[in-house]
Amino acid sequence: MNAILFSALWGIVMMFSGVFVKRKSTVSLLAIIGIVLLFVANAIELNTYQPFFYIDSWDMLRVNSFNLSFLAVVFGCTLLFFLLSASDILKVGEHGGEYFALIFFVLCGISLCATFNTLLILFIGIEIMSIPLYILTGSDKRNLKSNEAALKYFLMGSFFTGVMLMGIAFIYGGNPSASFYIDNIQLGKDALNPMIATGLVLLLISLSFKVSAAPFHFWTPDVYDGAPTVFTSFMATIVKVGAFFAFVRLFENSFGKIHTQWQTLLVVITVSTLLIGNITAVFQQSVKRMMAYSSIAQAGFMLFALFALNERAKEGLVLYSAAYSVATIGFFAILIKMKDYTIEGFNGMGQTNPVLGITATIFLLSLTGIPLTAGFQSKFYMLMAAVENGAHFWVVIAAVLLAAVSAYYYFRVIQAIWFKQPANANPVNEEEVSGSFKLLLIISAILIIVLGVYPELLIQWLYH
Amino acid sequence: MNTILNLAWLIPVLPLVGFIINGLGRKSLNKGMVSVIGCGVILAAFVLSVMVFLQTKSGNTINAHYFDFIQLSSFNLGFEFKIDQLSSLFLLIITGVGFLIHVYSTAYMHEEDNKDFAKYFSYLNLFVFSMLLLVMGGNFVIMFIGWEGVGLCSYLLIGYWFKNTDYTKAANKAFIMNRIGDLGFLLAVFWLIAKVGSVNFDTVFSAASLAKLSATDITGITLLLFVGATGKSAQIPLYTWLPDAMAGPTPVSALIHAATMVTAGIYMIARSNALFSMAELTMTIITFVGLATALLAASIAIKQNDIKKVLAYSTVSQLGFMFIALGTGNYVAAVFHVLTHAFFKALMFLGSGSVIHAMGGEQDIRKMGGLHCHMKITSITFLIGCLAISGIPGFSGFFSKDEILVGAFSVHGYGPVLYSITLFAALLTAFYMFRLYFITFTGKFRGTHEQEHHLHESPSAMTIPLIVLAILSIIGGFVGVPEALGGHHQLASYLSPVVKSVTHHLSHSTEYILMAVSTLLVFASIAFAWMKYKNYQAEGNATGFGKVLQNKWYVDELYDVVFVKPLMKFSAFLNNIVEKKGIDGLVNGVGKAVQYGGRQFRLLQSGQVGLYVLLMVVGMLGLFIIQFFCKK
Amino acid sequence: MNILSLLFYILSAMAVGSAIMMLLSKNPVKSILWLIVVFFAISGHYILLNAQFLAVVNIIVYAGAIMVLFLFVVMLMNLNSTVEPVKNFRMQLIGIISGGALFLIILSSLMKGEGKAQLVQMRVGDAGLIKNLGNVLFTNYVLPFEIASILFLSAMIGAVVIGKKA
Amino acid sequence: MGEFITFPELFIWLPLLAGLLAFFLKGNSAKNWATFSSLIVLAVVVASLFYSDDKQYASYNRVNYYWLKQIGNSFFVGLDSTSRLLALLTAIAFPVIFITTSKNNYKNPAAFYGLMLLSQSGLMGVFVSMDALLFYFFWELALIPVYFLCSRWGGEKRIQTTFKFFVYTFAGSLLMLAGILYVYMHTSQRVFEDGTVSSHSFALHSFMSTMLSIKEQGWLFALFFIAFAIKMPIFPFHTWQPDTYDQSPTSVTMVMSAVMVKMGLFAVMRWLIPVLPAGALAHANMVIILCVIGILYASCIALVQDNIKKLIAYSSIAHIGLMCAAIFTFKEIGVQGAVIQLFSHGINILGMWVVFDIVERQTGVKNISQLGGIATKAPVLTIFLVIIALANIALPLTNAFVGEFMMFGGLFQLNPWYAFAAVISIILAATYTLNMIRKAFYGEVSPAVQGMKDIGFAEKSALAGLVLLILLFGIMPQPMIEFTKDALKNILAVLPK
Amino acid sequence: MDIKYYIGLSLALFSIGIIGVLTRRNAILIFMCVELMLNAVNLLLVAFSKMHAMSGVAKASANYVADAQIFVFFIMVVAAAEVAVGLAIIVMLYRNTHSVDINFLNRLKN
Repeated sequence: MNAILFSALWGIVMMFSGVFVKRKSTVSLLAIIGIVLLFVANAIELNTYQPFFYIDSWDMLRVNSFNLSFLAVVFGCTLLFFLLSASDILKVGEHGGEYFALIFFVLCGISLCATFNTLLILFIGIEIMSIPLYILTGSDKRNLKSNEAALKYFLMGSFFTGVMLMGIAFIYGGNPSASFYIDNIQLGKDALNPMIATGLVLLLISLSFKVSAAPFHFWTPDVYDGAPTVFTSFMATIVKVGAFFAFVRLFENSFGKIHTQWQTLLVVITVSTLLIGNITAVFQQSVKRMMAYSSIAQAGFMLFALFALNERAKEGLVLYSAAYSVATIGFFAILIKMKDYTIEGFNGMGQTNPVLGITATIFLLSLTGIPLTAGFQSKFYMLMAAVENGAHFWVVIAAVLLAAVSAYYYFRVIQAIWFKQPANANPVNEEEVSGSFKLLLIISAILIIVLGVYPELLIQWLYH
Repeated sequence: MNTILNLAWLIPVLPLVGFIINGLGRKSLNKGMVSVIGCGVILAAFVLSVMVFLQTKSGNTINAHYFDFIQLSSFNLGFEFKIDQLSSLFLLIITGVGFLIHVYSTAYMHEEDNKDFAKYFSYLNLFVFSMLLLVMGGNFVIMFIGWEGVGLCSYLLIGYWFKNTDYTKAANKAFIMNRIGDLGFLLAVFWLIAKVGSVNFDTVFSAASLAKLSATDITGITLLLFVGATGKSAQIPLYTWLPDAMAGPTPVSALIHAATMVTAGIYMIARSNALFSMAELTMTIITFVGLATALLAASIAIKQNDIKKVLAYSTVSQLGFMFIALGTGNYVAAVFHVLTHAFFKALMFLGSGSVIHAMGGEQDIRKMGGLHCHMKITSITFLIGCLAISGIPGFSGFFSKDEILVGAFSVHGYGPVLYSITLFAALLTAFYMFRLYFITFTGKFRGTHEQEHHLHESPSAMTIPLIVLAILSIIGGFVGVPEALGGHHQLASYLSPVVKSVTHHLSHSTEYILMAVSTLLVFASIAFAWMKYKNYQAEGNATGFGKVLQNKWYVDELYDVVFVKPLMKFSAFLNNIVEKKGIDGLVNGVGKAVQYGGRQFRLLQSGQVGLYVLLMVVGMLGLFIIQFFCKK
Repeated sequence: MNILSLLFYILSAMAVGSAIMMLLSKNPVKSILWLIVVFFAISGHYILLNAQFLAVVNIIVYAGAIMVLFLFVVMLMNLNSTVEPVKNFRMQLIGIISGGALFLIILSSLMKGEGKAQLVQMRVGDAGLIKNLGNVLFTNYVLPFEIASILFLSAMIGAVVIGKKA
Repeated sequence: MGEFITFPELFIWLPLLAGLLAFFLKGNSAKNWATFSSLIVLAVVVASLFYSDDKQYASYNRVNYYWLKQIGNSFFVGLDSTSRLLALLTAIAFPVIFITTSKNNYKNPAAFYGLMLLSQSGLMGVFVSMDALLFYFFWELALIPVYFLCSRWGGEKRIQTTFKFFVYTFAGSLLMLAGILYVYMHTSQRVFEDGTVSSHSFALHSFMSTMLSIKEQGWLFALFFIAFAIKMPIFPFHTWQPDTYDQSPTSVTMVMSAVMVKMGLFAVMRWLIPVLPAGALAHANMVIILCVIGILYASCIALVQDNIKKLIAYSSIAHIGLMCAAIFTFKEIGVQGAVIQLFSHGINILGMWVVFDIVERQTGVKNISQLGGIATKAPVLTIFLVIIALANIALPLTNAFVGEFMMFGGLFQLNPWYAFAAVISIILAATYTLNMIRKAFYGEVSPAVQGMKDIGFAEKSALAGLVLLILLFGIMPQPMIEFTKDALKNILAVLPK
Repeated sequence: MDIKYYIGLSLALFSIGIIGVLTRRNAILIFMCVELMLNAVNLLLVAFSKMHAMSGVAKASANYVADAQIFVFFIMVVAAAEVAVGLAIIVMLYRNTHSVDINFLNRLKN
């Protein structure tokens, strides 16, 4: 509750700061203060279960340690994102304050998605999450790629909004209790009500679109590629895990009981997501685009949470969110500083900028899932959950084989960083890399390792 | 009273010590020291061997277990020696002849560098050590250790002049051919382990163990052991390494490739006579392989012009005789021939060494001739060797060969045939040995003037061993005078606790006739050789059948075509096609498939929103179909 | 066949027919006008279902505000005179086939269970009246109502960020 | 000492800390530090040999820390005979590598030696871990530093080659991870001392007591075995190896071929057979056939190799294949032979690499055809080489003879035909090894060899140490057999009673 | 009136919307088709609400019937917001490229 309130309020604060505050550093400072406040407010609620202001939501929001700790992860990652990339956000255009405001609104949407208890809030939450993103994608107005990405994102996004609403309509229609509350959906006594089944598939499809699962992933590479890199970072991480959380929350609470009925669909989606994400990434030359495909591939792994739908899966989801977000945000923060986004652009970075090289390597190792990184632990939890579920063990085998493929493209970057000769010029815009930036990168890298060694640090919150 | 036998372990250890001292001290020791150490340890071992021999002669034997080599719950193998009549006889030969050859080497190798000299002696000592291990081993594995060890030393000594590519090739060939044989030995050992659970001689040869073995087992094991023997003792098909092994220094040829190592196969079969006696098929095979080898090698020897090659083929041929003896169950005769052969063949090799020494390294007999005038001792001792090997009555070879011939004759069924073919091989022996003698020592000198000027008798360190061996070649046969000639065959009775001597059913009169026939024919063939070669003139390469013989029946070439080249081609095929294109191609193919898939999937991402939406709608269709219209 | 059924069929035919016309007309402005007709037809359905509030809102918001906005943009871009280039025929055919297939598949999946006829309450029922809806909206639904303002705020910011001439 | 820290921990932490520290050292000091620390580790490992009696010194050799206990994992490390043996091999290998390659000048030595020590730590971890997850961790951790070492300091085609190696092994180990998870889900609960109860357990003993059907064991076996087979490597999973050995810096190749390939065999003995006994029995025949094919195949290919590094690689494939086959005979003699051969092969191949590193460093050539007459220029080196090479082809009285003898014996007991086929490799091995010696070391001095010098004291003493070990265990193998006897228990327990 | 007719009608409208998205090239028209899809949903929701009002379960509480209509109201709200943003994006693109033809949007591909 605190999270929704504070993010909305701070969004408004940031909106006005765009008008009244002229100094860019003040704007970013304000944003950082805001996210810290948000984090603290959320943490207080996590500890006490008492929001600062109690609003009677008529049970439309459900707050528990699980979704609060998830939000803590989200806000923590956003804090990291702001710290690393605030200056780059301000560089996108002249509407710095507005960008931050939109990001806070997105956070509000994520908070809604994390705590919703009716389909209405889910819908509104997802829209609040999406609409600012359409804008952020197109925020680099002079850049035709950014324009194009925004339009593509918007058109496809609203199309699938329609699909989702159709799904909701059918669920409502098929639900004899005539309710939108997700835990109040009566699924039928013997056979599944066909209306609910249809609605379920439609919802599955539309949420798959939001988390860019195949075959509804087509928007992802283009949008991630076209959007300003700093927002790609945000979209690919925080927003994506937010959508995932909504996805899992909805399907766990409303359709968890008939899990087996839609597991086959999920198998298809998961496998094709892993396959397409990993295999297409192999051929990319642009690192940014490669990261887009990699985010599809990572989504494939996160889908295991839905596939398994057990305690371990929820733990894994939180862990995965943190691990994946920190690594990706960190890597994108480095990518933004690069002069050349192709893989060759990274050549020799290890020699010219060892700190960036080492941290980038750690981020990539984590994304690959090498042990002792958070990425490994999260993948491990996902696989463990999937195996615990017991069905379709072959999916796990397919997943690990495709994870080996993922090593192929992540390690191409690592190779460029360490084993290739640098081009004549420094591959990194040195003047933009400050000491504090490096320090933050190191901290994130350490965070990844710490989470890799002690994932309990995060998971124990869930059972707080 | 058995203190001597308890000290038997010193016999192999002494040469080992010599090896270590000479090997490590090769830079610091001078030649004198090296010689003293090298020969001294062998002499000491010889003295010990004599003492051991005396013990065993009075019937004392020992099975000494020193430490556990491999000890498992299901299998145990000790580091153990077995000293009995058979092994102590071999000890005598090895250390005795070995000592003489060591002494001879001090002179023969004197021109080598200090370092190489020491290296040479250390190898030689190591060889003696391995050979002793071979004959003293109390089980098949210890025997095998020595078995491979002598192979190794042979390899090292053949390749002693390692800068010469041909020599190193010969060394490799020796080692690899030996290894092929060793393989048979090894498999036989495994077979024994699998069936009997032990490789200890006493255990294996005990009645209880033998009862565990089926007829197939016995035939298999003995055949495999025999394969081992063919490798080491240069029998068909694994004999080709021995002539090539003449690349090594001549004393090495004398020691390893005439007197000791090559007789290991005979020793091993004699040692396992309990097994072999039960395997009739194997015995027949041994007989015929021995016969074929004796003939083949003898035929080749006729046309060889390299003095050492003639001797080498002669060795192969003589080993064939020994195997004929083994195959006919006449183990004592085989051992007897080993003994006499050790004397006269070592003698001849050393003699040839003396010649080569005098000729400044020349080995081609066509360039020699009339050496008798220049080096009388060598010539006379060599002649004694020739007489001995040809089987002139009174010389040692006569007795041992006679026994083999008699044994062959007495074989049930095809005895006379066997006898006549064997006799024919013996006649060839006499012929080519005297051909060699006449070409080398009689007639006119055919070499260059410098060589002629240089001709001289060898130093006493070389001649004394020659003389000693010549004496032994004469008298060595008297340990086995057959009953027909009024002897008691002391050797047979000495070996009787270990090796059953055959009691052949021939009457004395038959034996006399046989002896007379063979003696007459031998004289005839010597006379033929005299006729042919008393005035030998250097001739070009032979033609026709002679050429085939000169080229050793083209066996090397045959092996090359049948085994070596196909193997290399096959390997190259594996390397270039199967490995690179096949397996690695498959592995890379997976990578390529992934890349190809990446390229294809990429094309879907055409940038067209319309297409994207279409594909997504198709995806929706697919999911609906899966959900509602696919059987669960 | 009673009057309600008749009205239902007429309105349905009108909605589907205008929707198809919207697809078929080459001129964007005409498409917009056909779409407005569809919205009116849907509003008619709302009235049939006695959802008076939605009927009104639909006309005001959709047919009025939103469609006018569309029209305005089309005019602004001067697209009314130019005729949109058509997609190639094959793509159109595939599009139609897959859209139609989706329709059929969803429909048939809905028919899978043994469906007993469920009737719709028409012309009566007071839930859709403004008074009732207002009551619910500001009691039960006050939270989403407030939150919807954030949506509008972000849309507003978006319009500013994107619309402002750089 | 058992109170504060245990041996297996020391094995892991010492090189790890030393490695991390090495990253911050400059120039030669990193090299010296690495040598020094590896000697310390060796000392510690040797010391641990005196405390191997499990009853008396249990607390010295085994420790269990809480780590990831919610999912039933712990930092559970312990030493038994096999792991102690391999730890000893690792501990011997590294100082030898550091000393003999000390003349190689690697650019950025701090990183080089740091990574080397990290890989040592990973290897030690593989050998001592008693928890499946921990094992998997170390399994990967041993790989990563090696990947960086090869790609950074290797030959011309290093990047592609080591990348293939990396992806290949990574894919294999991920399959193993899937297998581990499946077995894990079938374990019973684990109760920790502090009362935490996890529903499943990663502990080795829990893995060993799972109830899996024969069918499950069958395909799980495949999952695990592929991972291990790639690591060993076994035909037909071996193609990464020759290229990688060829392209890696020799000191890394030494680590890989002396120690890393043993990981696969070790894992088979420690994790595969005891955990999936029925699967192992069911597949034993197939594995052995693969191994035997691989032995002959690799030996044949070695015959035609000109590149010495590849030649040794193929010979190593043949040797490893034999060990693997011997383990799967489930005969006492065969398995025991394989266990001691783990150590012996490590020592021998290490020696081979040491010699060829010296040759390559001095001549800059690794093709046999360009070498010749080294014996003239470097007699001492040649003597060492000949001894080591002879050990490599299992000449009696060298360590490898004992192992190979027992392994062939085991193979023969299982099925004589396997032994007949496999034994041919002895001839092939002799052929290619001796040919290599003949061409490279004997004969006339080739131009590339002209400038060669004989080895110095450090290299001499390292090689002498290896040769001593070769002879020691060749003449007196029984102590090692005694030492590793209990390793057989778990493996032979597979056989139906 | 049976609910099936309403389902058929709104699905038909929905599908026409989808077909429109698939067949048109003008971004504005595509967007309009999306709006048509939303309206189809709205109609369906209202029909369902009245269906539930007919069946006995929901009679107890009029709220449940109102729920769906409120939902429709929010859909309209969201649609309005979307239109604002969407048209802004389209206008921005038009300003830069002088086209709203989605077929020309292929700078981002592969």
